[in-house]
Amino acid sequence: MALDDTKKTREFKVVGTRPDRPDGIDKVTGRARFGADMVAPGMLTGRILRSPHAHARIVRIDTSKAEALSGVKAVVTRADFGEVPEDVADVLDNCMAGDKALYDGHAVAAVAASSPAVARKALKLIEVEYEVLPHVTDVDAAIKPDAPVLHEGRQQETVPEGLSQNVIARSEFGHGDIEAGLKQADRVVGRTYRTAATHQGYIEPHACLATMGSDGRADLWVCTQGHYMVRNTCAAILGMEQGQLRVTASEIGGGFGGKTVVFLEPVALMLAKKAGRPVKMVMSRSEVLRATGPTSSTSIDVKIGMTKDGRITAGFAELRYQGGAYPGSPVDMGAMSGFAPYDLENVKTVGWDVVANRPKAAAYRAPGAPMAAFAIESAIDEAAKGFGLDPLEVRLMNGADEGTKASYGPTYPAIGLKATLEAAKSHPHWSAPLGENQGRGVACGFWFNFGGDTCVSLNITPDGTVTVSEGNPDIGGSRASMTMMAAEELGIPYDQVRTIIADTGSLGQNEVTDGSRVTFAVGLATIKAAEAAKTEMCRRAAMVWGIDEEAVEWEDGAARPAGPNAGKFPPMTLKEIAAIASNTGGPIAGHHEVNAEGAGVSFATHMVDVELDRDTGSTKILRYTVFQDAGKAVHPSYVEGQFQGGAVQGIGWALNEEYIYGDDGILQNAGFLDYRIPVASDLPMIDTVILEIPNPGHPYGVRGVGETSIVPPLAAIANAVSEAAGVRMTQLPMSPPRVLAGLQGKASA
Amino acid sequence: MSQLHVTTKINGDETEFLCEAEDTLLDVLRDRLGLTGTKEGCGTGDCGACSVAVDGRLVCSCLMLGAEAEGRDIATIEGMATGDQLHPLQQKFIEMAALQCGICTPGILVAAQSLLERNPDPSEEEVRYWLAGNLCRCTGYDKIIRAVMETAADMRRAS
Amino acid sequence: MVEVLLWGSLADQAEGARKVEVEAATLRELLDGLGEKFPGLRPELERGVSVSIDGRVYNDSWFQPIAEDSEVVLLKRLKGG
Amino acid sequence: MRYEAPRRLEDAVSLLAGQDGAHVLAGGTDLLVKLRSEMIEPEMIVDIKRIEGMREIAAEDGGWRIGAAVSGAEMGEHAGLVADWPGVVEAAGLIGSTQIQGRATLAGNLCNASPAADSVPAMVAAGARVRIAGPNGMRDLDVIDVPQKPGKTALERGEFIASVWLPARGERSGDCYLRFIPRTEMDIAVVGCGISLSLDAGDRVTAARVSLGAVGPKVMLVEEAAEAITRRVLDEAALSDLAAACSAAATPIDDKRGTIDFRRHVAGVLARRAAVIAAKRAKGETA
Repeated sequence: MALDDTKKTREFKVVGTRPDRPDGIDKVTGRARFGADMVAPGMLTGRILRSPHAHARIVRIDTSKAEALSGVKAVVTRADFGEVPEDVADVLDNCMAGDKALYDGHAVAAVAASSPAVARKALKLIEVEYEVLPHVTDVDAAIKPDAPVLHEGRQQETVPEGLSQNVIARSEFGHGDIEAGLKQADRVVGRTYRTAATHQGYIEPHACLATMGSDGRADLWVCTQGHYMVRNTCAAILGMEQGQLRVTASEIGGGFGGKTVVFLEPVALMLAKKAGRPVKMVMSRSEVLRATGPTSSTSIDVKIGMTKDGRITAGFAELRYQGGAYPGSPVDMGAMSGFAPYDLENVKTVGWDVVANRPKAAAYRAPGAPMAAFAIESAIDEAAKGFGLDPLEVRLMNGADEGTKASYGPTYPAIGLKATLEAAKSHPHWSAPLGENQGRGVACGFWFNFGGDTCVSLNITPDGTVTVSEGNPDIGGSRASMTMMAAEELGIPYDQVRTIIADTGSLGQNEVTDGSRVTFAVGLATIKAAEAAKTEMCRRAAMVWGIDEEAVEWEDGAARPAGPNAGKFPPMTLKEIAAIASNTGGPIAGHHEVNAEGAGVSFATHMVDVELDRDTGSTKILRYTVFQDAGKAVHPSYVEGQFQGGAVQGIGWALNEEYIYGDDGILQNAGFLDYRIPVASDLPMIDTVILEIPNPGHPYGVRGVGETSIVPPLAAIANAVSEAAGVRMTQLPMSPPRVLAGLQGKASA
Repeated sequence: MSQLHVTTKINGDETEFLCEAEDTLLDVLRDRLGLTGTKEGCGTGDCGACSVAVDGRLVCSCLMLGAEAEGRDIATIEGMATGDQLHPLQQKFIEMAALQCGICTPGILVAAQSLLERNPDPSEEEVRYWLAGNLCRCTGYDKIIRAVMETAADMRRAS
Repeated sequence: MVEVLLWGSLADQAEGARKVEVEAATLRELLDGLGEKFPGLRPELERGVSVSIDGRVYNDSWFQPIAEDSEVVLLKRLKGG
Repeated sequence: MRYEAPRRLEDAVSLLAGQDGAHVLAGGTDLLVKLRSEMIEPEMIVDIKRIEGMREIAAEDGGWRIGAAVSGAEMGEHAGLVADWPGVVEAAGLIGSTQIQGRATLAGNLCNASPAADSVPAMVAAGARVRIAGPNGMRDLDVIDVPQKPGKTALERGEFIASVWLPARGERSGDCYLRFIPRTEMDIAVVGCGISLSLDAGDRVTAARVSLGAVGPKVMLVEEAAEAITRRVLDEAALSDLAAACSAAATPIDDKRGTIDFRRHVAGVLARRAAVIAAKRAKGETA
């Protein structure tokens, strides 16, 4: 349970400073080992054969020629996998197609061979007979009753009669009376907004190295956001007991939610099992884009009712998200988070989860929220400017605060939304002059943040240095934060502690690194583990001094006698206690296992200036400032890094990134040439302002910050471009052709 | 199919290897010579994670055949530090948190070193355009650009 | 008795009421109670839900105490990225 | 697949002539992408970089002869070339990234025969010619005649480009290459425009060549556009006639990188801007 005796008012010695990260030297010298950097003796190369069709029944797979090719050691198809539990059925089907290939790039077979060249030849020898079916890739088309159907019988009870089977679920949130609210409004802004599917864009393709013995015991080395999730999912798919599979997390080359699921791992293990040799699988960039987990493309209707003085009388949104070929788009979280920054009397959101012939959507940083914020914040901005009101003032007037009933239900505790808006108003950026063809946009954003299962083990070595083992892969510098929190709690210097990411054999179950949970939940467990170690060290000191345990307390890195009858003993430092550990009972450690709940939400306001080239429609980002509440910034540089990284992913999403499917349902831009993420020369510096409104649920007041930073940019940039262009942009990406069409007055682009 | 025998110099060391004609220099560095510091992010010259210097010229090692290395002088990330003495860029990147996941860092460091060899006093824009071929998805580039420019300033002061 | 706020579309499965009453002192009793009293909610409960208790969100802690006057809100299962 | 790195021109020719599915390797920045994606499965690669002269830039007849293996980066570091043909040098310097420009060559960019090749419109505007080595000796060809349609060139079996020749730059003349891409770097040109022109003492255009890329099956020389500005001062009227002529001549397609309307419109915009820069350079002003 989260500790309630808040320590937020204390003076921090280590937390809040900017030490060098412990894994820095390996990463700048090239020694750090990522997914594709591991090799094993006798290792084979695994490759996957992927469907060239967007939708097709798999009539027959003939692997005989491939198996006959010299150098081929194993071939796997869905027939090699048995029945699996219901909660991993879709995961298996996505890793290896069953009776149907559901999207361009869907895996249908795999080989393991003695060399990459042999593996490539073997794939060409596998004969697959497809019965090509009609396909659908657009979310609004997939809903129509006559649309090609992907699944039978997956529609949930929440969906009214008469809609396509592709409509999986409907959900509705909010409170009050929308119709009444709309009537009170002096003006209603009503528009439809559309966003294209985007990919997390991590630079490291998926990779793993699997080994399985005939005794059924297996090892897996993999780049992932959660190696415990990989263990449990792979064990379920392969019908193994979890304890038989040990998964080691490599360094991870970016994830952003896209590596919170499995793609290659069950197939690599099956190949390794059949071949009796280790199998390494590394995806190509084109495989990553065609067949991993981009986020949803969306179609969203919004209505905002506003009075002349800027009060929002009604907020309505209907959100349609396609989550790829399987149920489970993040529409609910979009529907719940869209109006979360606001204190509304009448708010209603309706979410539709739809399937289409596209890769199965995985989480992408605050999944579902950026698209909802794009639509809702754009409509609020348009309504405010329609009355000539200041967009920051209107957001402040309607902003949520402590005691506000959130649009998704609960009443807020202390939150930082208004603080970010006030900080934005007083920042020089807000009052800086704008030139010709330039526009300034603002938008707010929110994310829930999570806790989840967490285990940390802290050990005192004989010479008094400290090792911390945690189970959450470190993407953005969390090993530094854990080292800082352990050092802070133990009262010793930062460089006396080393944090590592332990494999699944060394700790209990850990939730994936996602939901901006790591600094919150793993930090909490690290602090509790350090406290447990302090308690034991105080007990050892008490033994030596021959006094009662209760009469010893820990202060500034040493055990000290405390209380009236404790006696006068010089303090015993951590190093002194460690040196006599084996004399006083044995090695000293502290560990903590918890399902950390009660993570604090995090709000942000983003502000951006753009300049349009009216002849070509291209948009240049001139200035960008992020204002976000971090509760307590443990390592400010890495908090700033989360703000900057989220903002720039938002810039790519707003201006250039999109999944482009042809009429044939085939992905046309499966590479970094035409899937255009921002490059260094596209951008200005990204200025950041960290606000600290403590989260009562964490000993140091920490809130997760990793995800909120991607929520506001889509809307902030759309608001800026719309102002500069003088026409409301309602479709992402705001590519030059679209902006040019808008400038040429061809309706709102 | 006979393999090619190639003699070259990597990070100052005479090096020989065998490779297939279609192996790229990146394949050779990683799979035959165990120098896994150079990374593959795309295999098509669009991400820069495989950047190396060949005879002092910054190139993508995924778009060069291993066979072309014959007689060349190749510098990879593994050669950037001298012993335990980090290159000023490597040190500055750590100090300024100019990396998060680190997969793009080797390529960016090699590219930035190549820039500072040619231009000891680059403007922000010059740094940004020189590094435009090195994609980073975590940092938004801000701290990377600042780290390169501060290192340039330090090196100018030191020289 | 504890008052539980359901989200919009869930009310249809609980005889149309947005607010329902359940006898519960812990999270587990709350979820079991809802399932018994309103069988229509079972599919959604089985798919997994989150519960906000006094402004903080819980997913699994069966024995998280709930006071009579706690604000209890049922939420769709929250997962991150 | 065999890899050969001949030292002499004749050996390269005989290797290429004697083998089906033989491909030339200079910079390799297009060839290796096709090789890895299995768009091509060559029997043999002939690397021409070790052939004498391939990596030289030499003055010739007032112009410059550029070896087929000279990279865009090397061109950018050659003062004479930059002074005479800044447009051609900036075109080669725009291809891909710094890393790509460290390898990519004019001949390679030309022989890839992509309608959107960056260096080709600039070379066409400059009136460049290539020297082709082959089984029947050397022959020269205008750059515009090398690409025939996407992916197909006029080169015969056993032939490869040995060098590119840029003519002497006349008095008071300047060239410029501009392209439109959605980002600021790294993209394939959605539209490309190369202009080379000469001015008389009164700043009237005495001669001009206007070339467009990515708006047709191959890079085009737009006579009407040159006509529109010849014998005129580059005022607003002349520039809008130039833009109109380019938009009219463009025959673009809709594809993942741009629409027909967009490409037509932007062809005119780029032509206008490129002409202004070329004129500044002709007058010796830095542009």
